[in-house]
This record gives sequence, structure tokens and C-alpha cells, in this order.
Amino acid sequence: MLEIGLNHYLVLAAIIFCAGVFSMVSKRNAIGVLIGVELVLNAVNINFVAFGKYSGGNTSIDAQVIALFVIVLAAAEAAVAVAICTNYYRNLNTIDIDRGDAVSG
Amino acid sequence: MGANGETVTVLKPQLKLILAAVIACMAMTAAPRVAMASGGGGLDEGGFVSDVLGGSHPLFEAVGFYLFGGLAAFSAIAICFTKDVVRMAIWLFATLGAVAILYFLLTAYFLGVIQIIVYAGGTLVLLIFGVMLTTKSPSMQFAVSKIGLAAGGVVSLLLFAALMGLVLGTDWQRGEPTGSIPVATLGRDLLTTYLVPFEVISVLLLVVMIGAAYLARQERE
Amino acid sequence: MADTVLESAPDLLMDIDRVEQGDVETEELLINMGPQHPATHGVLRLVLRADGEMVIEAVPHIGYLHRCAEKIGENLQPYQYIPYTDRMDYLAGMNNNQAYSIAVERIAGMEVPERAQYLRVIFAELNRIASHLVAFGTYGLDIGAFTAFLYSFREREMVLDLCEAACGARLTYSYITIGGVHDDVPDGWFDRCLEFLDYFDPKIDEYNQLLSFNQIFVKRTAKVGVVSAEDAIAFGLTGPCLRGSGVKWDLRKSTPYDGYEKFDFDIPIGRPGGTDEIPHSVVVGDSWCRYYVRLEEMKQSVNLIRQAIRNCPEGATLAKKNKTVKLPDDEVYVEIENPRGQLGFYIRGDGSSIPARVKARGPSFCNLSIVRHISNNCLIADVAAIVGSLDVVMGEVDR
Amino acid sequence: MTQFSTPWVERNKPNLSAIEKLMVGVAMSVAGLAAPILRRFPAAIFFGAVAGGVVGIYLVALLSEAFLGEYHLLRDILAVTGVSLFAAHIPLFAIWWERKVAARIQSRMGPMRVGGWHGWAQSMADGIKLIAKEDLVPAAADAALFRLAPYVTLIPVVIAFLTLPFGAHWIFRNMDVGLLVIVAMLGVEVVGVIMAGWGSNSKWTVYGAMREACQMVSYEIPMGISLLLPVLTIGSLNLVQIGDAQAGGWHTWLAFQSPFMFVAAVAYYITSLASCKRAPFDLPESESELVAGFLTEYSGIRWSLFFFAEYVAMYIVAALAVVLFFGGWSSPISPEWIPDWMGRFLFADNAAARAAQGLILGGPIWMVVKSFFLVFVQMWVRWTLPRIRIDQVLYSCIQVLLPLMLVLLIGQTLWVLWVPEDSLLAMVTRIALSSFTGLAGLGACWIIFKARLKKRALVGVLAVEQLPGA
Repeated sequence: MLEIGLNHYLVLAAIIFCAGVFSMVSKRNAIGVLIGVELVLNAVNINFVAFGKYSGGNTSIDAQVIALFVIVLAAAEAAVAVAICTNYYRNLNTIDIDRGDAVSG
Repeated sequence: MGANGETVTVLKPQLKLILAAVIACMAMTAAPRVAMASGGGGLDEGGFVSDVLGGSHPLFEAVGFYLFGGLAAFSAIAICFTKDVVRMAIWLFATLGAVAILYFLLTAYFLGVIQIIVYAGGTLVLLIFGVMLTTKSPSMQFAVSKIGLAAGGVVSLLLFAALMGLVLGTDWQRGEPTGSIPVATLGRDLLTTYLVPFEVISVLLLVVMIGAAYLARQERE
Repeated sequence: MADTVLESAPDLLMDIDRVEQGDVETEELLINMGPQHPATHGVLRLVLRADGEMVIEAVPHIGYLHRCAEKIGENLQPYQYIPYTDRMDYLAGMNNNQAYSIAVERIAGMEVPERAQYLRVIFAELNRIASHLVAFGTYGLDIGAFTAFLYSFREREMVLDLCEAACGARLTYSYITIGGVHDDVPDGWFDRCLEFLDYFDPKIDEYNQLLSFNQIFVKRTAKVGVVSAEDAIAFGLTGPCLRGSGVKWDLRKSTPYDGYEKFDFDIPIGRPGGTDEIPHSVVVGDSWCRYYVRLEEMKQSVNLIRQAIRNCPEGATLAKKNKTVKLPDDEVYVEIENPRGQLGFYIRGDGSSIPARVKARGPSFCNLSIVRHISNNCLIADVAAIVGSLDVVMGEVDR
Repeated sequence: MTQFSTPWVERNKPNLSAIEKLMVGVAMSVAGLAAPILRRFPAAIFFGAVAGGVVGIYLVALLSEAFLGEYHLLRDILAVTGVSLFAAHIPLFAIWWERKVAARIQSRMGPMRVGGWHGWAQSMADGIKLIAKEDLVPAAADAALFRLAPYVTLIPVVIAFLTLPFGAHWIFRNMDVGLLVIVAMLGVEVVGVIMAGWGSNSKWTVYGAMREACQMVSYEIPMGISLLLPVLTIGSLNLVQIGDAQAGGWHTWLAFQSPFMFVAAVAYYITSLASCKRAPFDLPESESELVAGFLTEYSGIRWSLFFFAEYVAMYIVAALAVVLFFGGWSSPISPEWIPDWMGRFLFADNAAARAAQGLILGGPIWMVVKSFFLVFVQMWVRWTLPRIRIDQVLYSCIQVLLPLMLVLLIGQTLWVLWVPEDSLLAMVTRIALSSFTGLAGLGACWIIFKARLKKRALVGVLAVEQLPGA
């Protein structure tokens, strides 16, 4: 238990990942869903970096670069999502995603 | 006034002496060869904080991991069961911060800092901004539907079981843990090996900027 | 909290229907700015209907400082009422005394000695300087510049010293009284006053350097709360607020009282940007103009006091004292130029020594009425700038 | 008989828990014991304590050099203690100083009584008063957020000290990403402000929080780009490397390296005012518009924690400006300018020579002095300029500073590429810019000197007697 290894990080990432999935499924607030997505992306990033560190060789750089890209993508995604949320709110006066079917098809 | 003022007048020469002594002391400690704080070394030289944050000592690494990993997991789970959106954002903030420290434990310093700058500084403020723009009262709460809760619980628990099976059941090919990477190396790799993805991401950011501005703009006749 | 606002502001509830459809549908906030708020100069309460930082409407609510000042006047003899006039516009006590005194003198047909008239002019103008200094300093505070406030109060203390030397009071003077001024100034007072004027005159340029022409200050106040000349007249604006809109109207010139016709002075008015030293972004009638008119008026006041001291004759300072003025069965309405505008007193006598009716026309009350008109679609910070530029004194709004 | 018929109601005694009672008791007895001493030797004790502390740290540092543990635990504990003590003393000093600066700008005396000499103990007295005040949480507030917010604001700015160098070897953790850590921590501070504004559940505080969020998204980009300029010039994110590169005297400071850097230094300073919510960018707490903005509902020690954070952040952004643009811990004197006869003494290996080096060539003392000078400029600006409006903040940051910074970034890149360090153009630029700044500084000194000569005249003809204690 004391020696921290790859599995520790993977288990932690799994917990965060599942918490994110739970939020995405159960939240009705669009921003809550967005927060769930952020959690999932973070879990993935932990995996990348942990694998990078514990796989030896030169993989650490690759892992960190990919994690960096993920962070950038997450930020971009958040910007667009928040813009969509405000637009959604403007049109429907709520950000309850269950009422979003009004705009479909 | 009175007594104090007189004391000060009497003490003025002494005060100057003391002031001179202070300056002398500070100057002495200022001498470059007296290395009090870090011994002039970088991270690889060791030290308590780098042992915790850099994970160079197994005990410190374990303490750090359980502390901040626990915080990350706890606050991630807390997000699931919070109804208040702002509270959710604050829990997310805790998760992100803890994950940043985990990156430090994994010796990915640059990543850890970027995580804080981009997430805590940028995304989180954006989220809270979104909340403020789209919430009618500071403590607005969304009722959680039972179906959603059940579905979420089932899905995530199944997923968790599957992932655990995968994680624990696999014998990962493991090499020697690598140390920290200098930022310069990372930067050079970004602009050589990963140039194409880097440029693609840049274009994506531009598109996102324009798109978000377009979406969020005020409609005017 | 929100519920109480809605109850007490029913007119706002009806207005909510006016929100244009299709525009951004964000939550409209009803905010109580005041009665306890740093920018509302006392106990003014503004109910803001705000959309984010944007103020859609600002409705002033008054009456928090109502003390039945007029009703008291109908129960007291004119001499006894003088101290109450001090407390109306408490920043310009001298001018209030003067207005009421002139009204009583007119109805009772009293003559004021010439020296008393000159002293009245001196003290009215000194008080105008003190009052404008407060306006200048607190306006700096409203815009976020703290230092101007202390500069202005440093100089105001000197004015108050002068007033104290003459009458013993620093704020509620009751110095100008019916039939003149109640005491002559002490020996050497004129020299002291001239000394002050020599000191004060260049300070006004210093204020201009510090605040008036500061880029940030101009950006905050130019084109904010613009009042056209027509609107200013229609809303009954007077004083610097009216002159800031470019209307050259000053009772000291148009209907001189207390010998103002003997003096040589200008009426500063709001001028468009680009002329003289006025910054380019300024338009006539904006907050900056109203503010700057006050600074220029201070210069004119200095000039007036100098002239008055130079020409002040010797002689009595009080008409033959008549403790109980008998007010004939007649009515009179007198308006004079207070630092904030036209302060009028209406008095109707019924033959006794106690007036049957006393009514005051306060400049701040009328000036405040335009807040709702000019604070549509401005920012919250602009509301502070607009209210500050009107320079209302709540004691006189509510009376 | 008084005219009031209602008898005085006996006031309730405050409800204190056992620990609070103990704390109050200890504080009272300590104050009681210390009062006679404090009354007699006010300033001497203060300076004595400072001197003793410095000497103590110095001695322990020498000791720890001698007995370094395997994990350098002692050294790190010392450094943490020193850094936190320093961080804790910045507000104590700076708040008092700010009040004196403000007072002098406004032609008054400022605090004069508490402690004796120029009221030096004023901020300590204020602190004790604030600690003693009741800890109020509004009934409708989100209590958890409300209570947490001051710490979320304060802790990051103290953490930022971890990678803030005081000298080439005076840095707690010399990291590759030192600059980014500080920037990140300044960003986290904003979250605390937003939490405070939102958690207080008052309309004014929410406005304060909204303004902080708005302001942050607008100033952070130009600020980040302005920080990039020195980074790309030196080619490192390491603050020690950036500082060391400017050790060659006054003209080698990065702000004078190229015209672009000079403008960037000014632009960074402007955005740094926005980042620590100082006037003219103090919109989140603009006291004449939003009552007190995000601080409206706070009182007592929680309120003062925000002020701690603000003043520490002021120091940090100023210190960052010093490291990145104004020579860091090096003095304006280049080691090359030291004549031989002097160098023989100066570069000897003994304590006196080291002390002289620290004073003449540079050391933490220079870093602290320079940083506090920039803090002073922040105060100066605050007490001179009015506050700008939120739309003007957004306009100036996004539509003026951002394009400007992008131009500067490109310009500096080309400058680094095309203008070699030793070319004539680079030399002329350095000398022109550094002498321009030097002359401006001399001019300022001249103005101050003239003002001191005219000191009495400035107060005015009808001035009151001088205050006691001056």
C-alpha cells in the first residue's frame, strides 16, 4: 500500500471517471453536465500522465503533450459549452436540459 | 503623546543604531554564498517539499497521494450529490486543484501548473460566469430526477466495476519511473514532433473563439 | 429582501411588462441603492431596475429626512424660524438665512443697511465656496478619487474658520438675519478673508489639474447623464445643473437682490468640448459640465468677495431691531440663488407676528427630479456619477 | 432626571466558547504584561524584534548549512517559516505605510498615536481589534462558501512565495516553471473573491463577484503576454535565470533591453494593478458604487484576511515586475564597474565583504526595496486617480492592451532574432532607455526635494498647529 504505483493512479482515475459519468447522466442542469465532462477529461489525463511516468522510456513526454492537448481541448469545449448554455437560457429561459427537446427537429 | 514622544526623542540615536544593525544583518544574510533557502539547487536536489510534491521519497509520495488523491476522489463524488450549481463548481475546483498536485507527484510540473492556470483560472471562472448568467437566484437548485439518479448510478457503477476489473486484472508492462522533464524539452517536442497536432489545436482554438463569440453575442435587430 | 422592494415600489412592477421581447432575457434585479449607501449623499434611496451592470431605470424615493420644516415656520415668529432654515440645506446655511430674511423683509417692508448688504454678499459667496467645495470633494469620492475630497475639506475648514470668527458657528450660522446681519465682523476679519482668497484662488487650478482634466475622470463623467437645455428648463432645474446645460440664467444677474447689481461677475455655463480648455469628449449638459460649472463659480465667488471687501462701506449692520415683526395680510415669494439653484420662500402673513403659511422651493428637490429621466440605460457606476453631479442635499429635498 | 424614561438595558455578555475565553484571557494577560514595556520603549522593541529575528534566522541558516539532514528538512522548515513570516509582515507594514502615503498625498498626518513613532503599531492594533470582532455570517448566506472564501483568497498568494526569488540563492523552490506557478496562484485568488461575492448572497456582493470575473478574463490575457516577453528574451521560465541575466548593472535590466520591453513593463504594471484589484481597477470592491463590493457582508478577521491577501498580492505582482523587468535582486551597479582597489576588499571571502557585496552588488535587500518601491507606486496611483468604469476596463484590456501586447510580442521576437546583444542599435537603445528612466527618477527626486523645501508653505496660511507626535 505504501509504495505508490501505476495501479493506484488508475483506480483513482476510474473513480473520478465514474463520478463524471454519473454527473453527466444524472444532472439536469446543463452546467452540471459540463462539469461531469470536465471530470471525465481529468480522469483521462491522470491516466495519460501515470502511464507516461510508469511505462519507462520516452513515453513521459508523449503523455504530457497529449495531456496538454486534452487540457486545451477541455478549455475550448468549456468556452463553447458555456456560450451554448447562455444562448439556450436566452431562448428557453432555463438551462434544464430536459426541456431541450423543444428545439429538436 | 507625551511620554512616548519623549522616549522617542531620547531614543533617536539608539534607534538609528538599531536600524543600522538591521541593515547590516540583512546585508550579511544577503551574501550570495549563504544559501539559506534552497542551496541554489533545482528540484533534483531534494528537500521536504520536493519530496512530497516530487515524490522522491516513498513515504512522502504515499502521504501525498492518499491526501490529494483522496481529496480529488471525495470532491469528485461530492459533485454527484450536490444540487447547488455553484457548490458543484467549487467542488470541481477542489478536484482540479488536487489533480494538479497529483501531476506534481507524477513529476509533471508543467502540466500541474497549466492545469491550475487553465482550469482554475480560466474554465472555472467561465463556469461560474455561466452560472451567474443563467441562474435566477443565488441558490437555485435543480431537483434530481429519480430515473436519472438510478440510471446514472447503474451506468457508473457498472463502468467502475469494468474498469476495476481491467485495471487490476492486467499485468501492466512497467519500466523504470521517469523523472521530471524540463520545460524546454517539452516545448521543443511540441514544436517538432507534435507540430501538426499543435497547429491543429491552434486552429481549433481560433475556431472556438470565433464560435463562442458568435454564439454568445447579443442578438440585435 | 426582494419582496419588500416590490411592495414599496408598485410602479416598478407595472414597468416590467415594458421589457422588450427578443432582447437578452436575463434576470432583472431590483436593487435598493440607499437610503444607506456611500454614493447617495445622505438618505436618498434609489430603486434601480438593473440588467446586469446596466441600469434600466432609477427611481428616487425620498422622505427619509422629513422634519416638517415648513410647518414649523407656521408656528414660529420669523426671527425664531431663522435657525430652522439653516438646517434645510445644511451646506449653505448662509444662503438659506438670506432667502428667508429677504422674504420677511419684503413682506414687512424693512430696509437693510448698505454694509449689511455687502456683508450678506460676502458670506453668501463664502458659503457658496464652502458648498461647492463639498460638491467637488464628494464628487471625487463618487468617481473613486479620494484625495480631492480631503483637499476640498482642507480649504473648506478655512472658510468655516472665517464664518466662525464672524458668528461663532461653523455650520448652522443664523448669521444673516431679518434686517441685516446680526453682528459686524470682528476687527481684521477682512484681511484674514483676503489672505484666504489669495491662498484659495490658485487652489482651484490645482483641483482642475488633479481631477477635472484627469483622463479617467473625464471618461467617467463626459457624456454621462446629459440634460438638454429644454429638459433642464422643463424639469425646473436651477443653479449649476441648469447652467451646466448651457442656459445662462442666474438670479444674481436677472433679478439682483442685496445689491448684486453693483458687482461685476460672469455666469459660467457648460460649454461644448474642444472650446478653450474643455476636454473634447465633453458635451453640453453632461455630468462633467455640471461639475465644472461649480469650479468656475468658485472663481467668480472669489472675485465677488474681493469686490465686496473693497467697496464695503462703514455703518450699521442691522436695521432698527424690532423683535416682533408684524407680518401684514399679504403674501410674498422671493427666490435667491443658492449654491444648488433657486431657493424660494413663500410667506403669507395674516397681520400677526406668526406667518400663516411658509413654503420653501428647494433647488435640490427639483434637481433630483431629473434622475429618473437621465439614468435610463446607463451603468451602475454612472448612477453614482449622475447623482453626484446633481449635488443634492437631502435635508433640503425633504425639508 | 433624564428625559428618557426607559432605563438602560443591561447588555448581554458575548457568548464565548472555552477556547475563545482562553484565547481572550491569554491575549489580555500578554497585553497586560507587555503594556508597560511597550509604553516605555515603543519603537525600540519593534526594531529590536525585527533585528533579533533577522539575526536569528541568519544564525539558524548557518547552522543548518552545517548540519544538513538527508532530506534538508530543517532547511525547508526554516525557509517555510521565513517566507510565511515575511508574507505575514507585508500587510502589517504595507497597510500602515499605505495610510501614511495616503495621508501625505492628502496633506494630513495619517496614523500618529498608536505605538508612538508615527503610529507604527496602527495596523497591529487594527488587527487585534478585527480579531476581537464578532464573526458575523449573514443568515441567508451560503455559510460554507462564505467561511471558506477568505482562505481560498489568502492561501494561493502565500503559496506564490514558494517560487518567488529574493536572490539568486534565496528562493524556496527553484523550479523550471516558477513563473507559471505565481501566475497560476494569482489566478486562483480570483476564485476566492468570486466565492465570497456569491456566497454572501447580497446583490452588491454578487455584482462585485461578477465584476471580478469580468475583469479577470480581460486582464489575464494581456498580462500573460506581457510576461512572455522576458521569458522569450531569456529563454526560460525559471525566475532565477531571468533575474541572473540582469546582474550586469542598471542598463542590462530587461525593461531597457528594447523599446518593446519598455512598453511591456508599463503594460504589465497596469494589468498587475487590475490583478490585485487596486485603483483605478478596484471595481470588485468599488466602495462608492457597490457599497464594498464582494466585501460588503464581511467583517472582523475574515474581512482582514481579504486585506492580507490583497497586500500580499500587491507585493507579489510588484516583485514579479522587479524580477522580470527591473533587474531582480541586482543593484544598478555592475560588478565590472568596481575599481580594482575596491574589488580587493569587496570580493574577499569574509563576512564583511559579503555584507558589502549584498549592499553594493545586490541581494535580497535590493529585491525587497525595489518591490516595495513598486508597491509604493501602486499606492501613489490609488490615491491620485479616480476609478474607471467596468466597460472601460474591458475596453482598455481587450481592445487596447491585447492588440498592443500582440504587437509587442512580435516586435520583441524580431528584436531578439535580428538585433544581436552587442550591436550598436541594442547598445544605443539600452543606454537611451535606461538614461531616460534614470533622468525621470532624478526629476522625481528633484520635485520631492523642492516640495520638502517648501514644506511649510504647502500647508497653507491658515494651517492649524502641527499635530503631536510629528
